[in-house]
Amino acid sequence: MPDFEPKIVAFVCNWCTYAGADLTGTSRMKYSPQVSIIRFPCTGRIDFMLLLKAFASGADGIIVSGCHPNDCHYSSGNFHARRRWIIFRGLLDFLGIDVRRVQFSWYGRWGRSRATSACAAWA
Amino acid sequence: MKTGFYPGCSMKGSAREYSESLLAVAAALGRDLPEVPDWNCCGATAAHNLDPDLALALPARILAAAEKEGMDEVLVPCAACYSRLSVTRHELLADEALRRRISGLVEADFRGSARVLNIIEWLAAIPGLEGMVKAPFARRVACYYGCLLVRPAGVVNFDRPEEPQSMDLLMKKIGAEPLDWAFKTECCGAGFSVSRTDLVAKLSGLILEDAVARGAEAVIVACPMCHLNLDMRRPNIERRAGKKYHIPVIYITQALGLAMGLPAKKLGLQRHKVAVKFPAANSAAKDI
Amino acid sequence: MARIGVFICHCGENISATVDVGKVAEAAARIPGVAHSVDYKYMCSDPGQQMVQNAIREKNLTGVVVAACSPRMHEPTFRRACAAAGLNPFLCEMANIREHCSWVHEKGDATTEKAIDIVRTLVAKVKKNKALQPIKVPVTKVAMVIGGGIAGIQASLDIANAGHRVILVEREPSIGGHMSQLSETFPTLDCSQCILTPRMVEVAQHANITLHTYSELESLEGFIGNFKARIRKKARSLDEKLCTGCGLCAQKCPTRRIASEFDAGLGLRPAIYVPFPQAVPNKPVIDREHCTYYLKGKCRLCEKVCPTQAIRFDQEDEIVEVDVGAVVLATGFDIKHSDFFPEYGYGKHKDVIDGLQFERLASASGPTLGEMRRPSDGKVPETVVFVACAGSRDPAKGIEYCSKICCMYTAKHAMLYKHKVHHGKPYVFYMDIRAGGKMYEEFVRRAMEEDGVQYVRGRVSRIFERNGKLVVKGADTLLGARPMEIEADMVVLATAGVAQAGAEELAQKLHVSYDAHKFYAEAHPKLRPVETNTAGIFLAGACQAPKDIPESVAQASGAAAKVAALFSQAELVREPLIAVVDRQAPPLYSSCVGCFLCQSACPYQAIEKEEIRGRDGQLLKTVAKVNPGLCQGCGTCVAFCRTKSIDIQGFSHEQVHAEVLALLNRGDRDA
Amino acid sequence: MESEKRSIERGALSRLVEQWLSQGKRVLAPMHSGDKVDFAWVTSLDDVSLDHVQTVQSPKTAVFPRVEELFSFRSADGRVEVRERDLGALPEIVVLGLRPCDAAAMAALGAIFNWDAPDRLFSARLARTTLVTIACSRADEHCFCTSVGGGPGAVAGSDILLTDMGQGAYLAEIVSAKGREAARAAGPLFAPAPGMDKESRLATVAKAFSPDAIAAALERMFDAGGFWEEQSRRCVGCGACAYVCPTCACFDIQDEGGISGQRLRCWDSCGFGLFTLHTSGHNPRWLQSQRWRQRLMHKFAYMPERQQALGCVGCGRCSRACPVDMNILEHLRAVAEAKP
Amino acid sequence: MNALREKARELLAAKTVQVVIGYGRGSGGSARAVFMRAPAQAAELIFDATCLQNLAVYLMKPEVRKLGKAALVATPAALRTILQLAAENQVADNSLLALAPVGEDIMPLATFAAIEAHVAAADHDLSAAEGAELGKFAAMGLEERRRFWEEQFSRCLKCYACRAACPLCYCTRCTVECNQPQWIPVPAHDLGNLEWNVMRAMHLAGRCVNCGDCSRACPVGIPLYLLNQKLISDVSSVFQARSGMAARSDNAMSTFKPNDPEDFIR
Repeated sequence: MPDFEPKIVAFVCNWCTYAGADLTGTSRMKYSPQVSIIRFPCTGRIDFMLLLKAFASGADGIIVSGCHPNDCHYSSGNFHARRRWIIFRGLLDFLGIDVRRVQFSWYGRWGRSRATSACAAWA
Repeated sequence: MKTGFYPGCSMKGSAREYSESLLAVAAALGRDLPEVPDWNCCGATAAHNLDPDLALALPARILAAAEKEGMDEVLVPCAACYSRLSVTRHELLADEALRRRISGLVEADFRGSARVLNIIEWLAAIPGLEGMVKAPFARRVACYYGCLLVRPAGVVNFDRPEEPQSMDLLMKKIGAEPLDWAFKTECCGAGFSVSRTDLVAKLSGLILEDAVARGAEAVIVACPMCHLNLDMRRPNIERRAGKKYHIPVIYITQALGLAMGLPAKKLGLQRHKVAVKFPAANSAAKDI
Repeated sequence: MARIGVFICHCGENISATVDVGKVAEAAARIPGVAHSVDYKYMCSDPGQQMVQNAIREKNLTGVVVAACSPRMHEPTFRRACAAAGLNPFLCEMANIREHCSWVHEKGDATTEKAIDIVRTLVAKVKKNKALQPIKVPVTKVAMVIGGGIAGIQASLDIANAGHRVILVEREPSIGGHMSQLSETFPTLDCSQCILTPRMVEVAQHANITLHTYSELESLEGFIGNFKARIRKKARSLDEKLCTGCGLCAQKCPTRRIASEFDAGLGLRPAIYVPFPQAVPNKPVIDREHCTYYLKGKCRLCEKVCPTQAIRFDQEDEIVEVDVGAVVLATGFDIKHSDFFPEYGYGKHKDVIDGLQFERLASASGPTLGEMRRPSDGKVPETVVFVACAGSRDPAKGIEYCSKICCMYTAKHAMLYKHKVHHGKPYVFYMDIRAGGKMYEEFVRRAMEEDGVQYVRGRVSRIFERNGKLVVKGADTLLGARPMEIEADMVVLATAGVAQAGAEELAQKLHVSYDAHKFYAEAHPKLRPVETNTAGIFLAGACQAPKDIPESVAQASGAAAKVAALFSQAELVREPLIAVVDRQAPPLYSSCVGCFLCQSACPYQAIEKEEIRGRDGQLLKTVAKVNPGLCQGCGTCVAFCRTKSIDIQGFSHEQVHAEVLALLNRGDRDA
Repeated sequence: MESEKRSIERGALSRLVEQWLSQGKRVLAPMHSGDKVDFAWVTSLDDVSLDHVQTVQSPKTAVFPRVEELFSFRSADGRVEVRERDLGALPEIVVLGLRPCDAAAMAALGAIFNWDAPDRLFSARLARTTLVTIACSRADEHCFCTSVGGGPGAVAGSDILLTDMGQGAYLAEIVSAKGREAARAAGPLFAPAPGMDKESRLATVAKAFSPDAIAAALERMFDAGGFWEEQSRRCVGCGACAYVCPTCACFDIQDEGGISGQRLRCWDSCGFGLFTLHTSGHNPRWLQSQRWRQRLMHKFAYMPERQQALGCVGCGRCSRACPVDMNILEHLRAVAEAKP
Repeated sequence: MNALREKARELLAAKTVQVVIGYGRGSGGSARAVFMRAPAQAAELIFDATCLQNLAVYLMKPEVRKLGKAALVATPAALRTILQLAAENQVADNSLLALAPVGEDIMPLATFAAIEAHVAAADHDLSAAEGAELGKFAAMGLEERRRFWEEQFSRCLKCYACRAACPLCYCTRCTVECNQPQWIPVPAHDLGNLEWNVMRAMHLAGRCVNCGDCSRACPVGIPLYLLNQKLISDVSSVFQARSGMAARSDNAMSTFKPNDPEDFIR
């Protein structure tokens, strides 16, 4: 399906991953324009309802990315987020929604290209 | 709690007195020690120089046989066998793929359910040992642990690797007076006994020198290899040192047997190169 | 009706090279609520900012979206510009169409389409932005320094000299810390008393510093700028005002054979004692565990001899409550004492001692008055072996880090030994020499070449006593790992530097995080070494990790600078991007149901309980309330709250919801 | 006008259903789903369940669906273009197997929807719906149609009323003009009705109360706070009773989509707190007891007074669906016996 | 049964409680909640296999709280609900008396500690049958599961009986009633139903005590208990946490462990 253009929304934390995306920009790395970024103070702030709303509004793939454990600017936001992701992912899978459509990651600078390739490959 | 017994080659060969004294003590304590059925050589130091898989396969086959027999733990009196079996069990439990491969190799399913015990662990676990003592072994003794009984620390997890105390405590239980000396875990020359006897003479010599200097009346060991070098190589030691050492070297099971009043013959004392007798003069116990 | 201004930047041609900025401006103009949409070559330039300000004034815009570079770059710039034009700065958002769009995609419709998407997303967000005012939190301009070692002393002096009051809390009867126990210090061999005592006196006499010795922190509540500390002043059994420090009581006290902590157990002290001659304050304290009066109710000799009747046997601990605005943790470190090395005979042979004990032997105020005599029989040791890395860099012993200062003080010890025993033969067993400071390498080189210290590169395997001598078995790896034995008269172990006893409990009282070895965790190892993750609490010295005196002093001054910066403003001004719990009209009062599970989600303990009472005072509801001083705006509670009662300003539910819908072409509804 | 009596065999009825489907009509009938019976779009008579007392949900979904689009709108270049629903495109529906009370309920719905400003969408749907009712041969403790002017064999509201006469034959009373049109279109499928005795096949439903007495009692009880609290203590405030009720007509309006999208109408219930929440935060019916009072007052006091039509047809679905067993019959008797 | 009636009459007569909430005979022979205020009414009390409703839902109803201190006939699930409500600061200690039927007689539990002890004695994990049913779902293919739930949710009316019947859904303004922004669409179309049911399950993660009232209340019979049991089994197997066992306990979803498994995070 060459013309199928997956719409991918990236929910990212403002510290590691947003800065990572900026760095990906300054080093002129290319990735698919289908990925758009929404900024949050921390992955702890990303509510599962938003992922749901993104799917309901037509997103094909979702990336949720934040700082590595122990690197969180607020010390524990990513830990809390991880625990919710584990349960939310289990529920989505239970409901028959393909969890490969939601990619969780701890991403630094090189993340952007790897993320899009993952989602694009899926698409 | 079913305890199996893995004799290994030395207990049937050069260390028959260790086996005799062990079985005599066990009988006296009312503890039966069924041998692991169809046991094979543990590979000792030779196997892992030849082939790492062989070094794991031999002990794995032994432990698998013990498990099939329903043994919860296996007493391994010889320190070298004890070290090989412990290391094998540790590595196979840590790596599931390796466990499956080695089990396949020996066509026996090794599960790792049987624990590996050395002689001190087994004796220490027997309640009321003091009560069994009829003739306290009132001698000043130097407890010699050797190298393999307490190492590698991370795997064996038995006593403190650098400064062990467990044998000293056991000897105190049977009335002995363990001395504080510096060669508890220094090497006796081990396998060089045949190829580099001169080295053994030097290293074992140093051990005996320190023991005698501290006034020890006997050296207590728990490993056939240590006994071999300290006892059988005594002429080489004396020739190199240019002086005589009369200090006897006995197994912990023999010391325990003597303390329990078992006859010397049953303990195999007559098999030693260095006569096992204590000059009346310097035995402190005699004066009480 | 929203009146949004959209400003598309070419960024020279960084953006316009791949994004059709004209088309984006056109598309933006068509978004409902956009009243002004232009593009310009350099938005962040002065003319560019001028354009924004003029548009705000002419079209009285209610929101601004600048589509240009990353908000991490110019958000402050444009927010200041909007503020200058009278628009609340938090009604201005940046749409990142450079790093996240023009730079990372090829030229083409898709890229321009994405730029429009991003602009539409941020326009939707800005419509839901609220005008926010920075949070102003009052600051109590008093600092509390915990720990009276060199780091605590330096921090206190710097803060006090910056004109602020300081409360220095020290657990021991005197300030000075481990430095006061040292004989000389590397690399200059200054006598530690000579360079430390003046500072201690300066602290005691400084008008701005209140000194609480023999005291510990009982509890700390509150938040940056508004801490409430309760300090427990342990009873010295002495009235400090009356006591002149004459020392008669100590001389007369019959119970004399107590191991002196100051002399690291080598010397003895009476039950009523002054730790060391230069102690500040120079007032004794009664050791209630050993004083005969407290054990058997008899004696009271010190009371009789005291010329000023200053002894108070019935004195009780006293709790002092103080308000402080900042806390500097300078509790220092300790060296490993326990039977950590049975194979070295530490604790079994009296002549196997640790570094601090050697310092006391070498110190003029030490038990041997500076003469090099060994603890067992007082003889002068002819051969001394110094063992470096005794515990450090040894994962098997559970301490894998390098304690940093042992190489230096071991070289110093060897040098001091040679200066006192010219014919003595010092050996040092080492793995690697770590002498990275200024004049450090030269110092160690001098010990080797001028003072003839025999450095042996190898580990010591065992130390045992043989006819009066300490046999040190080791190996010299530089000579083919040849095993060697040295018959020594004394052995000094440079044991590992570990966290101070009680460090963990203190950290829990202050909600400061610490690592596996109980050293306090800095906010960022490279960029914020003197701050912690808890706002208002700073670090100085070895409590953060083992370090030498120069580094501790530098960190202390760094922490003091941070405190001074904090106290420089009348009020603490912080970005208002923090969480707020919703309040509504009666009868609901708030959608929060008071389950308080958000409290366990908050890493800063910023969520408190608030009781809502009716006019008649009857309790209606207990709901959550966010403390603006503590909340750092991570939003973990916001995503957790089931009823969406807690929201974070700047990333509120409405804002992010609008962003998601706008990004996925659902667009926002209100015209 | 006396309704014309005919009869129809089960086989003929099945062919009639196929005829309707072939004519592009959609057939709504009770179907088994799990251990419950509910209305669903059927494709043949075999799907239809005929042996149940009452379905979980009412057939009102044919004329007042859970969610329906009122109109859609598109916004381009600042102008908003509204596109009305094409009423002509609404499907022709035949509801087969509903009960006489459900048929009577359509009138109650009409009383609300066409009260002052006629609802064109509802009326269009009703006009396109043919009601082929099956009289009740069995009833349970929750049925009380006879107390509210209905009956197991009442013809009111139906287009054709079938009564199962046993051995696969049905008495068919052609009631309305639409019924006659349907019977005519069915042609030979309907046969003459040789003296079938309908009464003997009908269930018996005891009369429990008189609606006028209830209406009169309710007039005086608006402020009887304690009574309503006592009555509604068990109620946990969900919307089940309203959503299964054939006569509940309350709805909520929601706009969905963004700049372009649709305006949707969907069911709502006076049992919800949000129903009467004012933007100021004030809520006249803050407590559950006040909402329960509203349910009874609307159906048994306000509607008779303003629309001269009872808001309840006695189908008993609300009692059966209630998770906490709020039995409306019990509560109505309590209202009747309550002393002022 | 009469031990229960005797106890209720005694409590009401001595005014130790102002209301006894228990089960009475309802329409069609089923059991339903009854609120005894006078000692004489105690005779109406029954307790048998049909008494399944989790009466703890009434502890959170303002009109019932207004009556004063209540005694509650509590099934094991109701007891665990009380502890979970306590862990969420909704009920205070000694503010209620739980009457736990044990065989024929009645165990009065006046404090949370007593309830904890009573609850700890029984085993509260998912039963083998429940585990097997979840296993059946896991064995199903992704597509098959999606179709199953799509069909189930297509029947959802959004009548919120599941929310009303659940004692842990006590939020005065539920997120469903939040329209700034409209998180959950009001209409009962496919998307709206999916978002509602996912939100309901997620908001009960680490809290639900598996009493089954939501499934019993659903007029169209959607097997909602499956969603909750799935999350209960995940929370207990992955985080080793179980809800409703202690009055003072952390919530599995608002705490974390540094070593939570993250095999899916790259």
